[in-house]
Amino acid sequence: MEDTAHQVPETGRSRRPRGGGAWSRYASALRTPKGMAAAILLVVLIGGALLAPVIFPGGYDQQARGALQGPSGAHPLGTDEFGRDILVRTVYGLRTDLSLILTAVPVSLVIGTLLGLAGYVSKPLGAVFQRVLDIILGFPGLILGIMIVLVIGTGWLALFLAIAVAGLPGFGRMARGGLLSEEQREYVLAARVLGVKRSTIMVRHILPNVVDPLLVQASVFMVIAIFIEAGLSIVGLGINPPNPSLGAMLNVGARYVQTLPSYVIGPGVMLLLLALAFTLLSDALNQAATRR
Amino acid sequence: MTLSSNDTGATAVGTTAAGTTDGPATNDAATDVLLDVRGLTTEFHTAEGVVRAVNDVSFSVRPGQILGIVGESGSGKSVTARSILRMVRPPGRTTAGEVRYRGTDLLTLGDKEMRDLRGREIAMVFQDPQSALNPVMTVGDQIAEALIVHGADKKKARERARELLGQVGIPDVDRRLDDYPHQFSGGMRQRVVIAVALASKPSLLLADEPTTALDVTIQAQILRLLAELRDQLGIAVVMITHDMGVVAEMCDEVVVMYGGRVMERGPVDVIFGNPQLPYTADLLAAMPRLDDVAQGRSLPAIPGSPPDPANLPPGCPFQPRCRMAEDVCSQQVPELLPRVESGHLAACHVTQRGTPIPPLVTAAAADRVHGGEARPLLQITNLRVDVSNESRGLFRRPEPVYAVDDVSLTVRSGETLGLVGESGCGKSTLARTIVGINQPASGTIQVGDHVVGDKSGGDAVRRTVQYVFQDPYASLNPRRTIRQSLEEALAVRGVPPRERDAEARALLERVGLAERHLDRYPHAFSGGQRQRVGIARALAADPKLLVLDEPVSALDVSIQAQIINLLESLRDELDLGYLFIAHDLSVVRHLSDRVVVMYLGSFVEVGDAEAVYSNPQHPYTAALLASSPIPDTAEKNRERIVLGGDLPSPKNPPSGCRFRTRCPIGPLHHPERTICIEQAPALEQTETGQLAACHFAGELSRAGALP
Amino acid sequence: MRKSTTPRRRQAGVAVVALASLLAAGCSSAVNQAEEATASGGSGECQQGGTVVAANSSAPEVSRVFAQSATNLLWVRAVFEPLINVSTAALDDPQPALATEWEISDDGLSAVLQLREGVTFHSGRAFTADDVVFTIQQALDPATVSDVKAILAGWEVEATGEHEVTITSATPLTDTLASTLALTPIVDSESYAGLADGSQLVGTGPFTVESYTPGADIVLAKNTDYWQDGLPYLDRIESTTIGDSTAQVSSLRSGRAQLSSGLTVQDALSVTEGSPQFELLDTINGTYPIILDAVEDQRVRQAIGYAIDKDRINEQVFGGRGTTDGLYWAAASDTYPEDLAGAYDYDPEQARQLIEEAGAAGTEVPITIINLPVIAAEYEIIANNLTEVGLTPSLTALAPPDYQQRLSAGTGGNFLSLRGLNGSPSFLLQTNADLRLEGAHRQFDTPEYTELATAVIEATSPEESAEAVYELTEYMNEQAFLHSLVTAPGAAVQATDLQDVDVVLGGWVPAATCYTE
Amino acid sequence: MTRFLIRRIPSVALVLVATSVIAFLLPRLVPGDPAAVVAGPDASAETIAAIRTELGLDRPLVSQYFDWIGGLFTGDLGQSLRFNRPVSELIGDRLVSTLELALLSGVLLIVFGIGLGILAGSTRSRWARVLVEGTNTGLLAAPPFLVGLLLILLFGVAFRVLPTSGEVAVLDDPGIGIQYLILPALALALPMSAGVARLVQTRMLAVRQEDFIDLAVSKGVPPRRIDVRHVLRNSLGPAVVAIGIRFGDLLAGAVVIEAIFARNGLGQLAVSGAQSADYTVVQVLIVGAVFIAVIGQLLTEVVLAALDPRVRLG
Repeated sequence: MEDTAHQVPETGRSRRPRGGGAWSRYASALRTPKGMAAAILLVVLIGGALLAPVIFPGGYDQQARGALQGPSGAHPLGTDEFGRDILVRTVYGLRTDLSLILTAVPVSLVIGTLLGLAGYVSKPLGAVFQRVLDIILGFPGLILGIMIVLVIGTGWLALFLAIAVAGLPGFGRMARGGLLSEEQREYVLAARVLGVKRSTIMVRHILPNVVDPLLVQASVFMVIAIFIEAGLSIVGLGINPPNPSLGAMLNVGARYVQTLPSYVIGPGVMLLLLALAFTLLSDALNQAATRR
Repeated sequence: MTLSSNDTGATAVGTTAAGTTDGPATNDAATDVLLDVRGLTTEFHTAEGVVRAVNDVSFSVRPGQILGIVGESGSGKSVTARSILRMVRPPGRTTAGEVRYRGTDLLTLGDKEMRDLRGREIAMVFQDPQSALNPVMTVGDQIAEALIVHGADKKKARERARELLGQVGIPDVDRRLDDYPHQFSGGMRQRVVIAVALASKPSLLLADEPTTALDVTIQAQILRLLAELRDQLGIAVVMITHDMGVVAEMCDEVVVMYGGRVMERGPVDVIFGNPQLPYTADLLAAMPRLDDVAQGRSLPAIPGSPPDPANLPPGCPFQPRCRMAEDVCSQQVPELLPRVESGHLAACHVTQRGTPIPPLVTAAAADRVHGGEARPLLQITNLRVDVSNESRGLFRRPEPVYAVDDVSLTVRSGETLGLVGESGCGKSTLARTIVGINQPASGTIQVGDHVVGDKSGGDAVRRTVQYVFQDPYASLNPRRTIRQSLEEALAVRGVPPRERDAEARALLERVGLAERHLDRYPHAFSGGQRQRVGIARALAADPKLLVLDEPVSALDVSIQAQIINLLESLRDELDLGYLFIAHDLSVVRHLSDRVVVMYLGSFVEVGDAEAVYSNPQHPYTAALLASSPIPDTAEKNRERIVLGGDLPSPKNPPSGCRFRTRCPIGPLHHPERTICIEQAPALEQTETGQLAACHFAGELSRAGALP
Repeated sequence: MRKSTTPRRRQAGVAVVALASLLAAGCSSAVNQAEEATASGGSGECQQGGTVVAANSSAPEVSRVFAQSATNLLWVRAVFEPLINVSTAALDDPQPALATEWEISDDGLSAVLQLREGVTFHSGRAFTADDVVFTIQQALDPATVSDVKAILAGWEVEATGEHEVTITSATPLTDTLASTLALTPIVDSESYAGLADGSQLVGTGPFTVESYTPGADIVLAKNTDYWQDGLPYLDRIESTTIGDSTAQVSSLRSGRAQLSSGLTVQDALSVTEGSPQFELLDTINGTYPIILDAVEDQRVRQAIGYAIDKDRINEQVFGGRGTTDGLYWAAASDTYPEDLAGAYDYDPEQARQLIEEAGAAGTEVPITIINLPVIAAEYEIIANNLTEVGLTPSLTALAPPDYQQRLSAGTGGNFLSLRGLNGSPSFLLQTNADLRLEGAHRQFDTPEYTELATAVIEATSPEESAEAVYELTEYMNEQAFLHSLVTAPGAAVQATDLQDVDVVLGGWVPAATCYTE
Repeated sequence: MTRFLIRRIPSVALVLVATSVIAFLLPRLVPGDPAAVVAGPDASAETIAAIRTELGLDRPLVSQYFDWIGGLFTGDLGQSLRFNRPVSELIGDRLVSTLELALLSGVLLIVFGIGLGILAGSTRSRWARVLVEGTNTGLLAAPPFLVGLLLILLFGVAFRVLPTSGEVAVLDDPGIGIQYLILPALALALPMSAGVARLVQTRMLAVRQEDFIDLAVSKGVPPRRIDVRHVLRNSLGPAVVAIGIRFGDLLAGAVVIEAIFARNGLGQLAVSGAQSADYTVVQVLIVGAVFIAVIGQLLTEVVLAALDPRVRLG
């Protein structure tokens, strides 16, 4: 630290990302209170989901005659309409949700980013993709998801695609925005003047600086993806039974909200926690990305 | 824990200093002192610890006086100004001292009283007029607001706003009152900011680098305005600046700050004539000057860089860079003590004993190797660059906007061609077109034997021409270490991976950095060091020609000289050709063999540096030279040509001579000179040898003054 | 320094003002208003007047007036009346409607109906025998959706008087006449074109159509010229669509709706259980079979019959309101083969054994369903059961267009089906898509089946009929190409202060429905 | 401004044309046959075929497409396959319901979003900020339907003050209508407003760092006035953009909320249309929604221009 002189009192608004390795920055994001809370929540939730078959070796479809029983020692959240343990199904539902969002969102991130960066390869191509993304963005609410599910047929794959496609415009626009501003950065110009290959400039200089906001967006979109799953479940196009998902459970549980509130509370709280974890994570990442 | 021990030491000394430094200012009757600052200390509580940005600062201002506070970045000058108005941003806090305004200690006032006083008694002008005005409020409203919050009614406030705009020299007031800030040029905006500050007729104006963001000709306008205001309204001004030239021209007294402390203070002519602080003396010496012919000699430079306020050296803050430092300097903070001349105080252990400051020795520059036939490295012929960035509409082409309009130049190896002009004149566009960032609309750029734009030309150009950016921070990828940046450049040159490490070290050494810097990220460097890295990266491509786009203008004065010297020695050792672009005429003069003056996309004067500076043939050149402040109080009363108005937009350049709308000898002042409106002057040989594009070339130079 | 409350206060102020003005504007509370509509309670005398809000989970479809359709359950019999009404509770006891009496010849091949006089359409035109002829012609149009087209196709209908109609048929009418006519309501020839798009809905029923919003609701007003004196009691019926079950439940609880259909039994029970305000109402009887078109091995088909815990389905999906005899026929009919009931009672051991014999352990059993909550719930239990006995069920859940297209094209594979149980075995064998001989969705087809089914259809006497049904049922059990899992009445919810909510084939007949004091 | 709008026409038109093709093809890619829906569950293949012919579904796709587009230009949106009614009528019947909901939730979105944002961005008390931030984060993580369920529980079951099911047109009976509207609008607006609030807050904090705030302070402007006149107006841009994007959503996509609160709006029409392969309805709704989204974007830019003279005049 020879001289950070004009960083302490004089400048107030240089919001340039600070240098340093990417990992150390993300690690520092997790050291903030929000980041810490997000990390703990995620570890617990993902750990629970991964270990579900170990904790509940009986699986999620252990039907029995005792349907819709209230909470008890054997069934802390009671049983559902087929006599299955709601807690077990909630944890497996979490597993389904996580399996969806943790695969679909990254895929969406990658494809969306590629579409957004297409303008780097060819300007007309970039413009065309941008229009395509505009159209996807214009699609009303769940309708796109519904159409996708209807075309593919209900099930995990359809939900996966519905989520992945819905994320494209966000990632694509953000990547394009980042590309346009990064292209004007002096260090990119400097590399161009040096004669660095375009592909190298993209990989070395543009991508790493576009990635931060994209990761924040990915984290935000995780929450939206959870909502998409739930929304499609509510219109009856969710995961195929007997697989549980949080949205599908909420959809059914909502009917018993008076007689068996734990049927809604269990998956509802789980869904909130999951969404909360990613909301906090996005906040923490955002802070880390824009910290001066 | 060096920090805390250093801190306590400083505080202890500071307290005593506060007691003893009731210098001449407070000897005057209390009524005669408008503002009296004593022992002011402002700290920032950051994660890394407490940073004392302002440390035991004392000075006073009398009514109608202009006090300069000079210092480099991190010296605490701006925080001092903010502390006076209690506008330090969190986590900053003023922890000690008094700020007596007309006898009242502002630091003890209630929030409301303080608000009443802001603007009405003490007003402030900020550095950057681009950001100092609310973009969504009309300027009229912004001026009126300053009155309304102090109780004026709306109608009166608006009336006064109109009056004020007129007073600060904004033409066509009635129409412009309801314009928004973005509709004004930079200089006009600064006038608006000043109008806002003047609204409630304050007695004291705190001007925080009011002209730093402005061009020389505009700076001259604003400085003149401030001087007039003082003369007409009797307003006292505290002028915060880094520019010794501005101090010399404007101020009555000066306070020199370094490392958060006042190191020297006194009447301007005393300090400029007989500085008692090695720092002040060296700083004055290190500035390249318009008026001296430093060709062939490197600049006297202060080594090192200004200290980090978070990590001040023990004892005298300047001691690590001071050529006169003794043991005591690193042990004890020097007190600010009176010197021989009345009102002159300085804080230096060494000069306190009467030791004179020896003149700064300057190393003779290395011999320039460019003997014999210098080959032309770069030849530009009739270049035009279209910068209209509107995308092509479906039905129509956008109007072309030529930021560079029909220019030709040549740069030879070992030679520096200086390119000067104000912001917006197209000099950066020209530079960027040379290295291929912008595309020429017509004309040719020939590098060596290759023409830029040809398929074969690209690589050759890159190997021959490299670019050094103005902002070294922006031009280094914050995510990549210096090693990565350099090795990338070396890889492009085709250096095998095994040799890159050694090559990178050699490069760093060449620009005065050490091997240990290799694996650091840009943010860990000071501005000067970053610029060295930027130069090293450009050199990595082993170029013949460097395009230097304002390479020193973002740097502190004490650092500028280092970089200039570095550039100079590199040029001479490697036989490089430079296209050196700057708005600072003195820097250009020091480095350049030949000079090009650019105005609104065209060259108005081209010639040997010597000839152009001593005998400008184009009125614009003359005005530029006259507007540049000279850090010498003797020059205070020299004749000045202050250009009116602003640079016109290149979208819609004036007909005929492009300079005619501001020309002091053009149709504005000589209505009979219609030729200027009808016909664009060509660049032609003048009697003093250089080329100038003026129908009345040499007139201003001959007359020596304004009509 | 630390109070910058104004913007906040101002915001809050705005909100308060907005809320206040809103409450002032709405000093009549919507909640109260809704409650007032139902606030009566108790039982006893029928009251004149009142509005019933009837919520259905699917939107009215006017193109399906000639079909038994859940989507039209709560309005179609208010507007369109058939000649004969058949109560869902008593299939063997048809009641006169627009026909006052009817007589079937001994050979069962012809019938003479006397029509009610003094009946007018909502347009004011008098109802005559020609309208019957016209109606049946329309029902036979290829593009008309009619459940009983197969039967009507064999009929000759003749107006043998202004108020008399004679029907002659190729197959005996004994077991089919009532159900067929009950599902063919009389339409008005003058406005028939307007029926296609719902712009003109003219019948003879106790209510006239006040407004119809396609896909959403249909509002009915009292027909003051109704042929039955003193009827109807109600002034208005708002038959509205609430697709979401949660919303429908809350529409009942909040007092907005007094009648609701399309809920799953579980949902309906969640409203009615322990509630003095609501009770369950049985509607059309339905049977819920699984059709095993894609299981080649007869033993595996039988095994599936044993494997499925029908009682648990009944209990957990149908609230225990159905029967699980494993037969397709209505237990109330005279020809019901009681001995054969329960052949496939839950017996997983037996199932496993059969599967082992067939060497079919682990066989995939793909099952196609329509994406409805009840069917999906049914599937959950079936899948669980099949997994238990060593089969591997897999699901294709389809939206209606896909499901119905696949079934009609015979590409549904194994599927779960849901059919109204609207008549005698003979009637079902001619109309029901799982059973009928022509245009069936079931792919299983053998000469034996055709022969046995034809015997049922052509039987003229009750004895003959019973014997034919017995033999057919035996064959069906043995082949096990379909298993009827549960037979259950549709579950509607009615407010307890509504009286005489009668349901016949086709839907709710609101003529006598009234609020009680 | 008009020039700006005219300049956008080609790209808007391009998007709409592309959308119309997608909107036309996508529903037809869904397996299944609308005629089968019309025919009902018991229908035979012959009946379905007859209905197909009657609905004109056996004609070549290209001619179906151009008929539809041709109709659009003459104001004829086509006939619903399922209801055999003009699509315009189906939409018209629901438009008011959806508009009401969109408008009120739009207003709530603006009030809560910006209000909450201002609160978070201007409060100087640590605890207040933590509270507002917490609320905000909670709302961000809560999906609209969960909020909806909660509201139903709270107001429909626990305290029966507001109706939770159905609707009465506000135009017919303002007092009652608005009561029906409040809960769904809240459920729709609250979670969205958290996002808007976040934007306003972030922006306010950033604007607070601007030099012109210093200038205002140095003029002696009181903090409250600074918040309102200087910080706020410069902070609304991103929020306006977000609201602009969301408003399209509100209009066309409140599917779940409409379902939960038993409102017959366009969202429901779209869902049921999609599920019953009512191509003609779905394609119009999709094109309409994209059209509205495009208009929303343009409007956003207009509002931005109104807020920011640099956009307006520059």
